Amino acid sequence: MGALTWIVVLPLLGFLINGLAGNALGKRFVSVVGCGLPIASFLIAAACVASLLAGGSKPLIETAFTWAVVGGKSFEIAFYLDRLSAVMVLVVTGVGSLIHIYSTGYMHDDESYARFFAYLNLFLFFMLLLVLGRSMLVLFVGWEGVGLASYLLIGFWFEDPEKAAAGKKAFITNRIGDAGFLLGMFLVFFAVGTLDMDRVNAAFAAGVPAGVSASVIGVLLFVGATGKSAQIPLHVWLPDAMAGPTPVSALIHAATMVTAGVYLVARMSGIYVHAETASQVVATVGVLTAFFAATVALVQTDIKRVLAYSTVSQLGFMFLAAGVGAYGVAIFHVVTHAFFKACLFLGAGSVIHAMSGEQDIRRMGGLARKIPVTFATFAVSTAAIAGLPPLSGFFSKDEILWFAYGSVTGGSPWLLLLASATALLTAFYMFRLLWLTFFGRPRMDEEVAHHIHESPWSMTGVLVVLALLAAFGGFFSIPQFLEPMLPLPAIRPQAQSFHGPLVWIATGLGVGGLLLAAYFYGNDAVRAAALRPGFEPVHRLLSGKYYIDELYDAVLGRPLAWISEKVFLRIGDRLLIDGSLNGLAALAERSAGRLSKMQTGNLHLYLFLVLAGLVGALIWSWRNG
Amino acid sequence: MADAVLLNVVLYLPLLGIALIVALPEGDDERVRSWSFGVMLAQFVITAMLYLRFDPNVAGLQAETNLPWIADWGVSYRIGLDGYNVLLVLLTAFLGPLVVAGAFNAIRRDVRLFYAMVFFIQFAMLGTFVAQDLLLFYIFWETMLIPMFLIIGIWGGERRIYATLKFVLYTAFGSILMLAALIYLVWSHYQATGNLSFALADLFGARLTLAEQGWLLAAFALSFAIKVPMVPFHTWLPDAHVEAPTTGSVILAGVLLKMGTYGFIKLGFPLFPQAAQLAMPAVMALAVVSIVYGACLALVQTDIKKIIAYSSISHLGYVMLGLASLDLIGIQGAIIQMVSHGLTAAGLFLMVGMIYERCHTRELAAYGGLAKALPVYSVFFMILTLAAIGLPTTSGFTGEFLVLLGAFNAAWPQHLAGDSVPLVWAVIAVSGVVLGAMYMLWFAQRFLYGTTRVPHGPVADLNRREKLILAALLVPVFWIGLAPDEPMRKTEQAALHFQRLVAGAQQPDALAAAPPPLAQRRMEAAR
Amino acid sequence: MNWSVLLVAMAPEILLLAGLVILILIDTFMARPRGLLAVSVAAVIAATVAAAALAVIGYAAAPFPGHFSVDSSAYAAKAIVLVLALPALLLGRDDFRGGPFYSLLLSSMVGTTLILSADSFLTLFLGLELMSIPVYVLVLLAMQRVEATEAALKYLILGGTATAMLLMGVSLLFGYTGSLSLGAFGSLLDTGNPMAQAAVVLILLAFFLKAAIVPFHTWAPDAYEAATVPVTGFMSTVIKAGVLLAAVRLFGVNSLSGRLVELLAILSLASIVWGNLAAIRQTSFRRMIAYSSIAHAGYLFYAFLGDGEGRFEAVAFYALVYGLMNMLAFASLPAAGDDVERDRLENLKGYFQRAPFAALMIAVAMFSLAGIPPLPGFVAKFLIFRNVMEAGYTLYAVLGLVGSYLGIYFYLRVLQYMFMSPAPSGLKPQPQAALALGAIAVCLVPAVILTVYPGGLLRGL
Amino acid sequence: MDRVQLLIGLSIALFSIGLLGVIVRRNLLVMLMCMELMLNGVNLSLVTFAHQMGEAVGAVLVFLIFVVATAEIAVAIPIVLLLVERKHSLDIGAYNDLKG
Repeated sequence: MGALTWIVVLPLLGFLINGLAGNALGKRFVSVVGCGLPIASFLIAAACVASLLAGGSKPLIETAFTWAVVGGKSFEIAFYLDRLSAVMVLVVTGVGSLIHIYSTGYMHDDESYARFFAYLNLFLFFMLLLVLGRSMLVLFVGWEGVGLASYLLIGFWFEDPEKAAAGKKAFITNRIGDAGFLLGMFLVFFAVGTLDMDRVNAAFAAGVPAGVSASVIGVLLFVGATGKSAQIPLHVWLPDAMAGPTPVSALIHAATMVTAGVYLVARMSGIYVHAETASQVVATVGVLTAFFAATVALVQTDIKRVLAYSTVSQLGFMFLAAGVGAYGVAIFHVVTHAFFKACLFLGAGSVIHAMSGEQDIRRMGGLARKIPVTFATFAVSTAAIAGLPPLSGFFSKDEILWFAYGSVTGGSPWLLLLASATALLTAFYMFRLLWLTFFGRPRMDEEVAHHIHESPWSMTGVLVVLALLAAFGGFFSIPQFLEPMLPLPAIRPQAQSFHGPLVWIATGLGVGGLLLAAYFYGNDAVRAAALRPGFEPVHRLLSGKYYIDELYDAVLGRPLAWISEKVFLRIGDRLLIDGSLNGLAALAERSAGRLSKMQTGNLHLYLFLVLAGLVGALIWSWRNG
Repeated sequence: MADAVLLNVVLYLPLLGIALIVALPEGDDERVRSWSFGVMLAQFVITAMLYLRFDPNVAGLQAETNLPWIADWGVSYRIGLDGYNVLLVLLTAFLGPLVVAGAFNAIRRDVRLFYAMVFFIQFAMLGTFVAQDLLLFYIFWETMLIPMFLIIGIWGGERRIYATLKFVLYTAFGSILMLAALIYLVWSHYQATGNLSFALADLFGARLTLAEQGWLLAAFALSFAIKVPMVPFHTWLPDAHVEAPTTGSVILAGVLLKMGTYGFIKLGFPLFPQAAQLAMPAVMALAVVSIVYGACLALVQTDIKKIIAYSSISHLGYVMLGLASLDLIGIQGAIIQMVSHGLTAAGLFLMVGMIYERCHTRELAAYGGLAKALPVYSVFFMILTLAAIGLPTTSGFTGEFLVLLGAFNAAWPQHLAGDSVPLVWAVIAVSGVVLGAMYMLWFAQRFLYGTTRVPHGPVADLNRREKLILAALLVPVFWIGLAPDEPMRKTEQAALHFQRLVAGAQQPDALAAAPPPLAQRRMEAAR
Repeated sequence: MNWSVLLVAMAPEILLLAGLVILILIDTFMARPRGLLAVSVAAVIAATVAAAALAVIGYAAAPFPGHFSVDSSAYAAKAIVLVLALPALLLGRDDFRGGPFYSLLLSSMVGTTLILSADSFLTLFLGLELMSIPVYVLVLLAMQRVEATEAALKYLILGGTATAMLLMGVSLLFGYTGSLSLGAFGSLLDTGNPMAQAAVVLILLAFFLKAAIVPFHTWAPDAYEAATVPVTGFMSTVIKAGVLLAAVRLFGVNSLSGRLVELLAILSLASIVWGNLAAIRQTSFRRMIAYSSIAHAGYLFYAFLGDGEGRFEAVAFYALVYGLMNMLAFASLPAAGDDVERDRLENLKGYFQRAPFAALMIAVAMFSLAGIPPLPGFVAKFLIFRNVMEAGYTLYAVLGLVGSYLGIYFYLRVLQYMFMSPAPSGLKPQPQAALALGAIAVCLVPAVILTVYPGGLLRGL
Repeated sequence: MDRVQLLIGLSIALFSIGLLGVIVRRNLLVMLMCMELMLNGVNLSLVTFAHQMGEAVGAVLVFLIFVVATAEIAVAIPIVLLLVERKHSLDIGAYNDLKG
């Protein structure tokens, strides 16, 4: 087995060990296995990336085994490492390892400690399949696998029906996306005859194969992406997914899994460059999602939900970038977002930990002094996501805005407009969150307040590392790193001159958001409260998340149940099919009764039948005989 | 030669088993159980040997026995292994021991008769799969009714009489027409070629007019469709499953339903290729309807067994879709899906039986949060559920993925050629994976998660026997899921053969022009 | 006339007659007659062996040219009916104390064997009557229940009518052809002449009446129900087989045509459907079997649609299997004291618990009668419909098969009673009588052989 | 019309009358007589034909018929006696205990 295979397999081992024998082995051992193996695969990954770069970035390919050969077409389980997957694999294993370490502290008192780490490792395994797979098939295996892992982890505390339901919702929503993904994959297979993505891109680079349209494929694959990456209209599962333990939210629903969609688009860029319509769809959906989610985030009161919607919103940014052809930038934002959002979630986790389970920011406040480390890291990350220079978020977001406006492939002012508005909102609601949580006077009740304490080093340490990454991650320019394989689009001539001003605009948006938040939520948010009545309907609409869940339930959920129950079961099965069959049976029974009644026992009747038969037969035989 | 002997041994071991347990003294149930298990195990081992010795590169029959049986009518005792049946034979033999072991606790009444019947049905099913002579096939096919009738009727639940009669009468009706059809087929083949033979090999490509092919295919297809079952011939299945004892359900879902799909792939379509080609759109439509219909109905069931029963309808829809695609990948996928469904459905029914033995109810509403009360049980249940809805790395995925890929591969060119109907069906079928996830997870959630509710609880978690059964069941599930290459190579020749026969046959107007003598004589008779 | 030829050719008949004479002598001269069963069984077995042997060596002769001739198929037919008579004899003892039963049964057998090698209507008529008249007596002889006399009367009157019809037909035929040979009948089949038509129809209907084809079936249910088990068995198997095989001999190899086909097909189909449906509601086992036998008469006459060659094979095989299975069922019935009791279908409830083996035997019989493989009943049915199909009557074949489908339900009902219903209270397990076990063996062994290797017999036929 | 046809007509008439008699009459004994009548009709026709074409065999059959008819009656009378002894009636309508 080669190195790449080991990267993937190690977490699987962790899953097997902890899953099968975890409870027997004891927490210490579980932690060692659960964290050690991911770290190991991170190190191997780093080594591989090093050798990749040393080897003039010629992709490393490693074939594990042949899955199946049908009609001469072979499906192979192969791993593929190029610069793109290098970035992803480092993020996944790196951030993944950190979050594992964090979890040893966070989940320390949970009775299913081993199960938790087993699931986390399982997730890592599938996620690595996803980013390292050479063939779309492998990618899909990972794709569904991470879905499974997130299903299991969201429903980790399954005694609570709410949480279990959230897991189910996530899985099914993802499945809807997967259906699109499958179709797209089939179409690719039909067009190219292979699912190896490097081959596919190569084939499309030579021009779109006959019989298929790049845009159709692009849209279908993007449907898959919307499912995984919670874009409109399939975004509904992500906020509910916050039911899972916080490290899970950080790892799966912020840093890694949800960005799989972006990775897919970037990975399939060979197709998207030919797919103008598809790209426009991606960009539009992205920016709309970003804006929409940001507005919802304005009014959320659950600390994790705010972060969840901000995640949705940030993912929108990434798709915006990908949609306008700046795949490298999209990946850039994936990375920075992984840093600061992971930090934010873990910070939130630390807060919740400190608040002994409380998640409602209306009952927080004034935590800054009580849990300084958490506060500091949280603040840094907030600034990063708000896009304040020189933090990582600033760089990636700036580039996104720039290409959204300037890219020759689909860049346009209104994209910029919406994106900027979103950026402003982002800054606003993030600082709102910061204020309500850490400043002002404490709003929690006494004995909660009494218990507040800083988290153990295993958690705070991780927070610090992530905060540093969130702060300085932006200086490593991923777009240039990916340039060789994911060239950035050219800039529209009339936009050339606009870059300078845009930097200031971006900065201004961030600062503006900060100031607004400070203004409204400074000294115990009285101004916000004063504003409240005027915006009542808007507020209700937003806190109702635009009632999209209710809409889906009314349009899809209930009709389906109704048709199945009333039409298919009652009318179809019972009435039509069984009804007619039972009817026939009853008919047979009745005629049976009649026939036995004809046997009256009267000899005259018998003889008469004989006569009738005789005469009838004779006449019949004489008929024009 | 040796293989031929082995195959016969495999086929007749069940009868030996019957003899053994009948020879045992009355009331010694323990020994009956253990001996039955032993015989089944031996059968599986031999079958496994046969499977390993099966040469994937040979197109024709292997381990063939061919003796005259009713020589006067060209009926021969002809059995053998080929790509069509090798996996199914293995599956049947594999499930045998598990079925027997699974019933150790459940069956307490008339134990000897029970195991005798299990052996009997095992014999019939294996015979159906290995038979290479039309009449022999039909005989085994029908024989299966007898033990199943008794198994459901004697050891079944409340409405067992209704269920078992429904099952037999449903199935027998199809078979009657099939009998008429096969006589007609053989006789007209005789008229055309002067060779009176029931051997399948001879009957492929019999000279028939399109009209005749249509009628005969309809007759065959009806009986197969009832067995599969395809909507709208499916209503016997839920009743049979619900009323049957666990063993009955397992056999039913594990192997018996496959006889229907096997009939289609081995006889129905290849015997009447031209008609089959014309019928394919309809078959495809019915298949997709079955997928969706079954899934929807599974969504609204309150009886655990019914949920799985309807899900079977849905999953076998995929098999039919794969066959109807006439695409090599689809056909291969169909065969894999047969096996996969056999494993997962059998496993799920076994697990339902295990919980039923403990809690004495199948009402879903009565359960909840088993994951807390019965962790081991829940893990196995979850795995099987996910395998059933085709999660990657499990056999279910391999089957569904290949079927859908094949269907799409076949449909897209037609779409380009201007006929988008197949494409629409294929797309609907793909969306079926969502429905699958919906009902299965909805089921799992009600069953395993939420607040713990265990009727007649607290109950013990799985014991060693049960764990072993399920573990054994999971081995092939993951084997086919992770490395389907090996089994698929064994079936490839068959898939090619099927494709060549059905897809390859071109519509001959020459045949239609000159109807064979029998057709004329039939017209006379009708006049 | 050459006596040795006569002795050899008529060996079965002669052996039966010898047995008959001995029986009568014993009956007359012994105070307390004993060994009747032994003698009659010996005679029948001897006759069977003789017939079978002669059939196998393919002996053929015409001791009475134009009236009585034998060939291997005739011997095969005789062997079949004789085999079927054995279980009836064995079952008879418990119901019939004393002699008449055996002598009557044997004389009826003589008649049956006679018609199976008749060449002229003289012999045929003689044989038929010799076959029937003792049965009229047998029906009421057991005196197990009061209705027996009524049944006997009905049977006799309708039987007499059949005879009269047969004779009328014969005389017309004689008037048309001036000969009484069966060959003459064959030549009449496709003449348009009304008189000839009438003759054919009359004779055919007479056979229908004897074989209980709708609408001439009415006597069967009553007679079968009132007669005791062995007699019912005898009527439903030996008599039926005899009549049908005689009919085969009558029609020879001439294939039917025109109106006659429709007449035959429609009436047979009617009896298949009628019998199978009417059987559903029955509460008396024998009455149910009666209706089923009406249906089976339908199948048997269906065989005549087929071409001449296959006809004998089909009818012989079917009659044998059907007879064996009927007898098997009768032999396995619970041996309740009272005849009415024994006849009640309800009594079979929970029978498997009381007498597993007997229950299984009945199950075998029922599945076989329903024509479900692998039991020989299926091969028999297959054979018939194959012939019909081969003759080109696809439509009739399909209809017949669908009609046979109707029959499955009531056979299954018997199984449901035996295996799936709790036993009514107050029934204790009774062991099967030794003789019944013997009868079962006589039926079961050939049945098993026919299941495993039907090809053997079919090649012989 | 010549003698043969006359006789045949007569015989068929006899047969039909017999058949009808069996069917319509309620009295057991009369029914039996009617059966005899049928047979006699047959006999007449047989004799006629035999005479017409000078074939003895037809006449031979007549004798057989006589014998058989006697035998049948010999069986029938005791049955009738048994019935009458049970229900004291010769009316066939009284005897329909077996039905269904």
